[in-house]
Amino acid sequence: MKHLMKIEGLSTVFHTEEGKVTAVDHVSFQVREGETVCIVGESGCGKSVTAMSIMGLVEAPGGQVNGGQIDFAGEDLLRLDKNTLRAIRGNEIAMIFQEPMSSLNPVMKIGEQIMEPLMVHLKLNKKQARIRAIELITQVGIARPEQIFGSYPHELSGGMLQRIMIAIAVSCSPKLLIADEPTTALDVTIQAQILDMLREFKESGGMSILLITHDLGVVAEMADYVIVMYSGQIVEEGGVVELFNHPKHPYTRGLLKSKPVVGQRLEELYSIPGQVPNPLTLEQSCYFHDRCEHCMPVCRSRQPRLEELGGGQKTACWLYEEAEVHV
Amino acid sequence: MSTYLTKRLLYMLIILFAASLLIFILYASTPGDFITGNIKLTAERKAELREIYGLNKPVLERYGIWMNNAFHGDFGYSLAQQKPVLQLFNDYIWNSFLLAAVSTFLTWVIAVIVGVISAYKQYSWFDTLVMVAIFAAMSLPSFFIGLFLIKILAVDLKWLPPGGMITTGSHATGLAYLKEVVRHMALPVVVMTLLGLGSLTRYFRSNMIDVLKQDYIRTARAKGLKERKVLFRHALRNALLPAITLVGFELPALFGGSLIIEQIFNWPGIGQLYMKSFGLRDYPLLMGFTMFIAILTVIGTLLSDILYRVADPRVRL
Amino acid sequence: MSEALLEVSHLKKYFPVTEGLLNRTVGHVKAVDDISLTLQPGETFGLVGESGSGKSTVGRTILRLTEKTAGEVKFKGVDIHSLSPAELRLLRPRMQLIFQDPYSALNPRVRVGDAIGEALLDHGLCTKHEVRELVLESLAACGLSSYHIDRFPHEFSGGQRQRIGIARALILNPDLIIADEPVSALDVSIQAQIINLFSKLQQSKGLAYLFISHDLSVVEHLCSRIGVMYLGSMVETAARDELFHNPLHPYTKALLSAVPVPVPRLKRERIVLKGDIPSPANPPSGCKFHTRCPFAVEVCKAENPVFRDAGGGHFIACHLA
Amino acid sequence: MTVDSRLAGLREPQVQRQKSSLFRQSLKRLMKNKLAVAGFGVVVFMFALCFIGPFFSPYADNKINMAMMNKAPSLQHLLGTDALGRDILTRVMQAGRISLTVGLASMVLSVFIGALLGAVAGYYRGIADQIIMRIADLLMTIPGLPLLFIFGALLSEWKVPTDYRMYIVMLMLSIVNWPGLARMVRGQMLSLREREFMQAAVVLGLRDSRKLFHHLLPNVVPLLIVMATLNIGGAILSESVLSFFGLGVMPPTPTWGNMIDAANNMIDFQDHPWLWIPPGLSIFATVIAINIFGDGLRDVLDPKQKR
Repeated sequence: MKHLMKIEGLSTVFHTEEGKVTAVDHVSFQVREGETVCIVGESGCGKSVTAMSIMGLVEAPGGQVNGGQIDFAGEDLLRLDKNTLRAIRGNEIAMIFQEPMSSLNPVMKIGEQIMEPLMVHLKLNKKQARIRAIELITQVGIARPEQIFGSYPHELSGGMLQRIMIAIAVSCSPKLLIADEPTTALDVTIQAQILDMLREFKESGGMSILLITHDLGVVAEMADYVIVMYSGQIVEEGGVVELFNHPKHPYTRGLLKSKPVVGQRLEELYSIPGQVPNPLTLEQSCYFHDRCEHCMPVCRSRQPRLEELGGGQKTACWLYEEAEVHV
Repeated sequence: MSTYLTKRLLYMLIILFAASLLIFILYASTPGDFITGNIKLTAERKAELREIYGLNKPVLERYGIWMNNAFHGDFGYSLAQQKPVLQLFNDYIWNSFLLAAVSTFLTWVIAVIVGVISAYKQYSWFDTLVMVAIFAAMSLPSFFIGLFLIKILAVDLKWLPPGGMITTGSHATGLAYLKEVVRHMALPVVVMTLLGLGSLTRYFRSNMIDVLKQDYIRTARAKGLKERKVLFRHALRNALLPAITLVGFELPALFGGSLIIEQIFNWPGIGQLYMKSFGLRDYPLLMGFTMFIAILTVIGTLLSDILYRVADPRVRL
Repeated sequence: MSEALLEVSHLKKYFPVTEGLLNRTVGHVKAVDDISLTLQPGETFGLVGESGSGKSTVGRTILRLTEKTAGEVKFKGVDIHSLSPAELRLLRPRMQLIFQDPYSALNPRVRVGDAIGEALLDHGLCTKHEVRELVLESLAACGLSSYHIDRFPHEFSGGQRQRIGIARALILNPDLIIADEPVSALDVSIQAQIINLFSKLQQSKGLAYLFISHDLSVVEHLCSRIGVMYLGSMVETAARDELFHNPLHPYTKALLSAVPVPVPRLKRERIVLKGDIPSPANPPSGCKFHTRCPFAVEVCKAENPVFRDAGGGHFIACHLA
Repeated sequence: MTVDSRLAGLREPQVQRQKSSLFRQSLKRLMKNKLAVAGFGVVVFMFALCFIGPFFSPYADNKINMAMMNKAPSLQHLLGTDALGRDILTRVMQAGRISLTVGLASMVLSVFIGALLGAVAGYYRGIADQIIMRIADLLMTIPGLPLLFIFGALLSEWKVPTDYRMYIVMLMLSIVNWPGLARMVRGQMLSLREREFMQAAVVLGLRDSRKLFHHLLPNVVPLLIVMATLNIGGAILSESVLSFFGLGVMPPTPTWGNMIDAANNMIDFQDHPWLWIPPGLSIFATVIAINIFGDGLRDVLDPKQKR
């Protein structure tokens, strides 16, 4: 399969009051055409910032992409001028967010908000955009599209709003859809509907999905390829089956073991001790070392590199680089 | 909506009633009156006049009469000017309105523009400059800045007239009259705009900063909209919405004149009328004026509420 | 049967829906609509439901943080809702609450040690000299260090704050802890730590939990009996293994099948429910679930099913099962 | 979720830190705001100038010197002299004492009344709330300046000795100012009551006094400090207006406001600007410094900014 997007050494930093935080630290991965890639990790691991960096929307005070390249359909997104990037955004790369309730403008009608990208990117006129918007509302499974078209966000439920967000996202038939925790704020039964819908759009539209989530269940259900992030770095990646069946990195293993699974109750849950390190005081080491059961002296002093292990699986862990330990 | 309105109106009336009582008692206990202050009158004439104006009656009875008349649309009779208070208001209020309307308009336009730009470029040197200017504007003693500008621009440089609405003894008409008024207006308008600008700019700036952090702004950008559109179509609407409540609060200022500015610039408005009457202890006029402002304040508050409810789709009645 | 620790019978909590500022009541949100449950000492009862199911309101009404509309809450045989404020205050230490959001549940201006120890002092359960020792003990039991005692809440991560919240409840030696979504705001690795802490404390202190959660996997792990709520009503109650392996209510079945399982390429039969959860202010007639139920028949629209025993302590409210 | 809050998740507590104090942390953050520090510097300078300055002035006795009437600024009299030959700089400093005292004292009084009534209204609600807030509504309906004017006129009639007038002026300003503060404190109390930590206090069965003094009030104080600071500036401005119109503090007690009264005299206004410009600039400098400092305080203390 051809790659659609290839990210190479992406780094994003935030300059905060207390110091510099490297939220995304030399991250490289690719998304192939028609593939769903999941980035999984806990809060603060840099998964959302990675998405915002791709969109060119890291602009919070002090935030800045300061290295790497994002090759998308032959162009480096980080080196495009603002207008070209804007033409790609919402058009070839679209995005949906975690909080559907606050992601739509509260004082604009739903219809208007769906029409905007249609008019900007597809250059439809108002009339055509309106017709298309109503089609889109129908496509995301909402009855009475005409009525919804004229309503305001606060009149709809969270699940409906997320459908509207999806309608906006797929309106210009993007090649890549970035979904940042799209179901975290929703109930399980609604989550199932939204995930089904994303899968349908992916299959019918041939688009790729970059799904960002903390929920390993969602990952297993949706992903073709999985990337595990920890403290701004990728610690493991691989095909979904290999990664779930043979996790290599102690963090990945820990995550999988610490999640209770319906119908597979254990007497005691495994838990990873400690907590995520302070991003302000990271030192040259494996960032997971002080929570790791297999911590070795080298883990405290040197950073492991992400290495191929065969079968397309990669991990950044000294356990798998024993040959190099004594160099 | 109607039940809400009824309740609000009722509360409004109660507050106004209490305010009227308070105002009346305050003025009634204010020392001296128009007659005492007039040294030309004999003691008998004074007593006679008191009788005529009902000033010898007990306070509460006088209040009753005052209120009764007010309900019939009669706000009393100015003793100094020998004219009905309402007629005097009508004579002066429009001068005040002219001044207030122009400066309010300017204040809002400048505040919105500067506030939006400043918020968009938060932490830039422009923003810092604006912040300092905002604090400066909020810290100006109104009468002092008025005097200061008169001294420099009118007295020393002689660019603009120092006060009044038309040049003394002028009989200009038509366009010449208009030009004269505009020249006289310039300084008081500048001062009033300056005084209002600080807090309003700050209000828009902080509103806009809050709005720009919202998720839907990120969504708008993610859609690939132009920055101008994100700012003015998506952000500004949300930032302006709460400002609608301020429109109502401007009401007393629009029609109530400005005591200080009109006094300093000798502008023949209702504020100056009040100041003049205050020196003369012309109670009917003073009470009428204070009550008038109180009414405007209460109506303004109600108006703010209604406007907000009309404008915000999220608030339903 | 021994005396129940907590007995909730036919509890109702309606919130009035008012219009205008005149507060004319135009309807009711039936947040809790006829809920009954019993909790034995040392037992864990799980209350599961989606948003709007009223599960949190059940917890809050039991603790009388809001007044009930009807029904009865008996804690150790005492009717909580008939106590005077002073009597209630004295009973408070016996039943504690753990909040979902560890950020807002702690006062930002109170040091951790004070936050944990102040209730002891206020109830006169120990002297000023003893309190520090007891606080340290409680901190240690919840996996926190002694140097944390003088810190302020903002210096802690979410997981640590949840530990502080647990320590604050634990120090009073309660019989019952109502935990309202205590791990929902936490990351997976931290979530496991807190769940284990809950189990450990139950074993060592003989606590009873009313565990409120939307997460079935967590509830399955911790609870011995589970109740499933939908729009203010209990639709199914059963012992843990019974509920998870033999769910009878269509809603429970759908809920169970909707939970994503971390096993890739898993083929399983899934009941995807249509539509949205109706508003609790305007619930459907008859069985409240009939609008989304794949098996609904005529009778479901008209009649509210009775909550009945389907055998062996497995209760269900459904016309079909 | 904003990037800020995402970052908040990233920030982990630093283990090595010693026993912390919220005050010290706030102070540290305040010191980073250069503008606010500068504002504070100016405020301190003005206070020092007004309260200590006169001791170093050779003209502090305010002796009438007919030979030195209305002299323009010179090396001898840096800001010139007035109609009685008194040194303007010294007068400005002495006036500042009164103006600053009035501003400070009226702030203390209005904060005291406002905070007390606001807290009572917000905590007990019910009847007390109704009564207090209705009175506040009423006072806010009547325009402030005419109200102050009436009070001022009353003062003149009661023949309040000029020495005592400043105390009455403080009281007047407080009467006009407290409703706003009370409303704010009440609003803050009401929103705090809804916070989960207050529910936690209920579940813990804490006493009312502890809930009020340990949980509610400490969360109101920061906002109160900010409002109080900004209130000083407002009071100084109001006092100057009153005194300028001869309804506040009257000569011979000098205040910045009644010194500007010189501008009401056509000749002094046009030809002796040193009589009225220095006190005006003093007001401006002091108030802007207070406002900037207060705003810096707000950034540090207002919980709305923090999470």
